[in-house]
Amino acid sequence: MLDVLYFAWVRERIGEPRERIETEAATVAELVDELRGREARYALAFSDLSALRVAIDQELAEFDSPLAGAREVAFFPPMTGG
Amino acid sequence: MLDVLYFAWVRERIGEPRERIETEAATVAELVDELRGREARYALAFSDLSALRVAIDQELAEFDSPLAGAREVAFFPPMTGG
Amino acid sequence: MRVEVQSEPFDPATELAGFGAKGDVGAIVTFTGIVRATGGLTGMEIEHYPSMTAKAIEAIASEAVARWGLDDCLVIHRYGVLSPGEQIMMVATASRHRAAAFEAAEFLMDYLKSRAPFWKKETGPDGATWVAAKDEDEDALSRW
Amino acid sequence: MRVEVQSEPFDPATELAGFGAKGDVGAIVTFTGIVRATGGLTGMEIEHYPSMTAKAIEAIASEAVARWGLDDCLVIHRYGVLSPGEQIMMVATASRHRAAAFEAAEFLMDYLKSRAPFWKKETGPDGATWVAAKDEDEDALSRW
Repeated sequence: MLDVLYFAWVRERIGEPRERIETEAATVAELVDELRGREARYALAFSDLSALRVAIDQELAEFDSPLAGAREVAFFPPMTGG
Repeated sequence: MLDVLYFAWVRERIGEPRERIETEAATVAELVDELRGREARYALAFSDLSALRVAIDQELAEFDSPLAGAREVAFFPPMTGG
Repeated sequence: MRVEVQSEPFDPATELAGFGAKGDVGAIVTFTGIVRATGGLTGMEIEHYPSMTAKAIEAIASEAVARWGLDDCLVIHRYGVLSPGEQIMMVATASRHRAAAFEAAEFLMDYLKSRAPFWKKETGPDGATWVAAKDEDEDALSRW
Repeated sequence: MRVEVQSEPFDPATELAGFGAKGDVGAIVTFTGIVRATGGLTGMEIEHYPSMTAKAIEAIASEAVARWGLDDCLVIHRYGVLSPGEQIMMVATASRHRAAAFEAAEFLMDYLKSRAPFWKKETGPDGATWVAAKDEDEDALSRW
């Protein structure tokens, strides 16, 4: 089981801030493909990966990063702090 | 008549912070030559012009700057503000 | 080193009391970011990733401390609803020399902008919109 | 824009009250310079050229305001006898964007260092010596 979190407009498109997902995905990209296949709102949220960033267990990661051992994955747009 | 001011170690070598000088010097460099000829303490203070800066009427100037119309000339080492 | 992530306003003078008092500090640089009223902006909401935010900022601040040998480093960043004129965040750096204090503060700002998990949403005459990251913000990281 | 040349200590928080409150300011940068105790330094005396000092600083600050379109600019510089840990001077810049605020503050510091008529004399275990200007301080001006 994986906690999947969404922030900013990704959260708004998905319609919820977090969910628990049962997945066998080996990488972030495989997880994204699974999610895209679920419903239109996921396909919309993940339509352009270049506009997205991902963190695994609160550390920035890449879309080809492995998910082995991960407890939490978060998707969000490029950060705008400062 | 010209007010001539000295700061920092230039002041210490000359032995006074300011004096009024009657001079016909056309440039700062000519004034320096006049002063050097006066006494050893001036020769010492002005021995290395590359270690000195000059201001005419409170504006930074050069040693070849003309003195026409000047009321105040100041000699000092490179500044160390900040 | 101190990192604060909070919704409440902060008072820079209070936060800076005693900052850089240890060590042989010759230079303190501070940066304060303020909500602008540009284009009729009436409000800003900052979302963040609570379990990641402090950790990400601490990593950035630790790198600044190590790289520039800072004597002290402070980062405060707010989230939640803010109005124009309000302070969003501040950083402070204390060092022996001014170049290090300036560079470290700029480094912190560049990294907080693109690597700390905050997202700004602005409310203005045309409704609410997420602030887009700028290519130049990402490019700014390459100088470090 | 405000320039103060004084022998008295100053309180940065008091001096910055209301700073950058006008205009559409998004970024405030401050720099504070402090007397260090390096090498057993026990005191510092700063001499200046009273009739030139404020004028020279105002010219430098005006150039910074014009060049970076600053919304506000503050320079405070002390002279006289100071002890380790005391604040020597501060600059503050207010701008819409952070790059301008940082650059203008660094410009001010570089110019105040080499173009404002102050001379520092340090007292330490070997007596009192005039601080020598560094070539790098002069070189720093060439980047502007």
